[in-house]
Amino acid sequence: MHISEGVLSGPVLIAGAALAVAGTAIGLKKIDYDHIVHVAILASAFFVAALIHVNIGPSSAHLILNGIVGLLLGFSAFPAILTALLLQSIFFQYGGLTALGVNTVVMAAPAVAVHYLFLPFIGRSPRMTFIMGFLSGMAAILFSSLLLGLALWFTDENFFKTSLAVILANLPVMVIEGIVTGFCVSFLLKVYPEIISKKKANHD
Amino acid sequence: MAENTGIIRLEDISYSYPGTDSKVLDHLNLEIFQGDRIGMIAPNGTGKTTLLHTIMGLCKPDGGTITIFGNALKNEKDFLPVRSKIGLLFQDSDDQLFCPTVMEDVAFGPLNLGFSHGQAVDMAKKTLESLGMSAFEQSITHRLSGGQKRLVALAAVLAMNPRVLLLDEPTAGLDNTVKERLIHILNQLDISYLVISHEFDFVSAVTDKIYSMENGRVLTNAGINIHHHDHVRKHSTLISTEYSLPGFFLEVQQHKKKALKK
Amino acid sequence: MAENTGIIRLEDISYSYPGTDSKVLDHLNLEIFQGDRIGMIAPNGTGKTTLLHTIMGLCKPDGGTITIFGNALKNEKDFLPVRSKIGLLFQDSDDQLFCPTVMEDVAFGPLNLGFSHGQAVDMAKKTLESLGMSAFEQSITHRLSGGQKRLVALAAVLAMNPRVLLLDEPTAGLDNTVKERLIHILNQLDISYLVISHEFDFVSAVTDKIYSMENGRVLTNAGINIHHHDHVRKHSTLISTEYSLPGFFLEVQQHKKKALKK
Amino acid sequence: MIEEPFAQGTSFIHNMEPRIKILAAFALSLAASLCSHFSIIRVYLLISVILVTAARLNFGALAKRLKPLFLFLSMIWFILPLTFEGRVLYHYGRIRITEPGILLSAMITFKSITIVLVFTALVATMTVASLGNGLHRLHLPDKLVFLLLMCYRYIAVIEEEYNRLLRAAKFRGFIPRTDLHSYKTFACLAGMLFVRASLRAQRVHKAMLCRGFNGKFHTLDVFLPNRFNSIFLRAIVCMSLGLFIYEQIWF
Repeated sequence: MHISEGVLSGPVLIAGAALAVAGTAIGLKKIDYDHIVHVAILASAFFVAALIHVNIGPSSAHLILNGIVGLLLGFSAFPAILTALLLQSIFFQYGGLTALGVNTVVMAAPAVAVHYLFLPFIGRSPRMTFIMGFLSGMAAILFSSLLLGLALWFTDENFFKTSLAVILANLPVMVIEGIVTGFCVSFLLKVYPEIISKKKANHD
Repeated sequence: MAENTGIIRLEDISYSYPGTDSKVLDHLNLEIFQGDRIGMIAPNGTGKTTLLHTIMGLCKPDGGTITIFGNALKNEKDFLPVRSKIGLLFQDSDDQLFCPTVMEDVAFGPLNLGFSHGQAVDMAKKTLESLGMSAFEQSITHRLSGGQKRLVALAAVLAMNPRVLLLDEPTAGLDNTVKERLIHILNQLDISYLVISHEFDFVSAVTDKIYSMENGRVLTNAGINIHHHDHVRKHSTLISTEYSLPGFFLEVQQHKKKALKK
Repeated sequence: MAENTGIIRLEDISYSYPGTDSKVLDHLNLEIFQGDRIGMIAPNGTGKTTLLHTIMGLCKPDGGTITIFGNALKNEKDFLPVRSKIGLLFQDSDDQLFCPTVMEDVAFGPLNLGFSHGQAVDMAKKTLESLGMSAFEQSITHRLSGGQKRLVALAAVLAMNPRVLLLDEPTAGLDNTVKERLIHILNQLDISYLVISHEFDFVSAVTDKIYSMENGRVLTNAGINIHHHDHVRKHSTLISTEYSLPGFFLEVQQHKKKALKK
Repeated sequence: MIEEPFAQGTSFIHNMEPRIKILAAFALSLAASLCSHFSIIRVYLLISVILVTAARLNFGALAKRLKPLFLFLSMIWFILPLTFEGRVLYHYGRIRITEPGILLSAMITFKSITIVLVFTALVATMTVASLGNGLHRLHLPDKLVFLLLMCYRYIAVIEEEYNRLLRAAKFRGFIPRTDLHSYKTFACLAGMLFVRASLRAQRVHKAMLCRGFNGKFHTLDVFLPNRFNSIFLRAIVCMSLGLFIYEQIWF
């Protein structure tokens, strides 16, 4: 989910960039040198996973999975997502330099929120894990589309209807991201719980 | 042409990697008949994986025809129904197994074939039992040892009840116990298969014919005469190399092959 | 005890994976002397990678002593100066080459040793040249082929000017051309090394002694007598397997080993 | 999949120092994004076209690269004129096309094409390795530069892993559909990617330790600074700043 270049107004772009810098700075501070490889390669996996296309009826959509990234990385999701977005613009031209800040905030802020909201409940029981994973995936997309809508609305009040359309269009994506994230978190907890519990121990 | 047609038949297949000139497969011919147990000895870089992917419809050849179960296959759609009847065992089991538990991994194929959940679980259970892996039904696949993973991967392939098996370096990195178990399993199977490996002893223990690959072609020449000697003699201890397998002092006589004409 | 001490000496080393009981290394002993070229034949799952990681201080053993270059090493700090003098070639080159370009990868070690950018680049250039890889200096690492990656990884290790090399399955997944190049390179090197592999022909072509691993121990038995015969005789064609390597009709006479006493 | 189609080339833009190109791209895109008058934005568009021409990029590849942008723009042209309030230019029943909608669509079209062309001409004409080097020399945090370079390094490796896993699933008769089984399968595949990424990270970290890693990252310069670089940078920055100030004062 991203907004293209040339749409947003100067103040919105600058506010987005400032927030992205702040979030990235906090995220980088939390990564020590032993952990940086981990964040980097998980960012690669995030990049690749976001290329997965799933069918929605006759059409298809690619996964976003910022919920998972938030659960796994916490605040480090900011630099990881910034990196992945910059590489996306280099490889596929999904956006350029000026909207990078806003796009990072749109994707990463919900990821961090999801981390603090839902991670504490994950692992209590298989059922709870799935439900919390589902909520993480759904909430991450919901928050992202709300942020995107806000960015548009602050740019021009006339974008209000467009903002609503963006949020509505993302409703099916929310459900699918919820389902996939729920299954994915359950998978990780069964197969390789260290990947989640390690992070959990960090801020308990 | 052979009087009865093979279940898999590649004629005049050529393939180059996109954007390159060098042919990985060069007017290759191969025919696998019902009941065949073929070994193919080919080192890395000779196009063996490309060959297997061509049979599965993953690499589109630049020329030639692929006939499987009597039908000429051209595009992705033609290959779909065929894939479930050909079981391909990957060289690296980690690439083949992606479900959390062994049971889910083995039941994955049957579920895709449209069986109900209960039926798929039944089929998975039976397959695992036949390979002596029942104890691992609820294990986390990812945490198994290399040998166990290989057997689970084989179970996952067999659970789909394929008519032919293609095995890509099935013994790579395994210790002798698992190798011997694999030999035992393969020799009890009642389906045709093609084993690609560079381990001569293994291949000769599980197959009736041995082919090789060179310059993008399959060599099925009648004249291969293979002498094999025990070459690691142990005195005070056992050196567990791939050579200390059953199949020592073995003399494989190449069966007369009806070589395919181009 | 031996009269002159080995450059690497493991005594009574035991190791289990955290949280498990089964010992991967079980009171293992190993000594590598200056000038040794040792092969170790061991299938996967026998603890060979753990053994190499223990020497590098990446796995902390549960018991036993590690003496390298005459110093007993205990904690992370002790290992730091030693690591740059022991070159470990990883089984998967992608794990070892983590920089975007070949030049940066090869210069990474020298830069960490405190050399200036100019010096590090010089050393990298020389090492790449000695391996015949100069043409790839500015290549993007992830675009190289498997064989090229292996040679660059070797260059990255050699650029640090190590006193000992540890090679973990250096031939895994390589085709014969690269294997032969590797044999040529290793035989021209003037440093001690330990090669772990399951390819007998490769090991016997590059080493003087062959050990094996079993049940978490190294077997250096004095009585190994290895006879190796050309066992695939070709009539009408060439079967290019790993058997067609230099090293045919080779008779490796096991050097008398001063076996370590516990 | 992960290709850098514009990174190889011999134009003077390709031979310029990464740092300079990053700064120039940043100054130009920022100025263009803050612009709000048609007479000025046309100048930016002209500059971007000149840069792309100077970089002598493959036209076909460029067109392919602009495809997602044009899809986005056609959506903009479809939505904005219908939803914006303002002077109605044309109406058919309740459907009306407004002037502000048309104008904004046109402005977005100019701006986005300009910014994307600037990015392509100046940033996409270097490898990510050079970009990392440039950012490093611009004193971005070590960790961030390293994160970018490592992430880049392992995308191709992980993508290959994904392709193999998906292939295995297809060989076992998996056909993606709109159902729980499909979503669960993709979730497992994605999960497996994360697991393997994490395990690989541990191995890579060990490999770094083996090569004496002590918390300091290095990137190597391939490009030597020369006079032309700084002239180019000054020209671009002066132009951007000049146009920006001109717009603030005269309009």
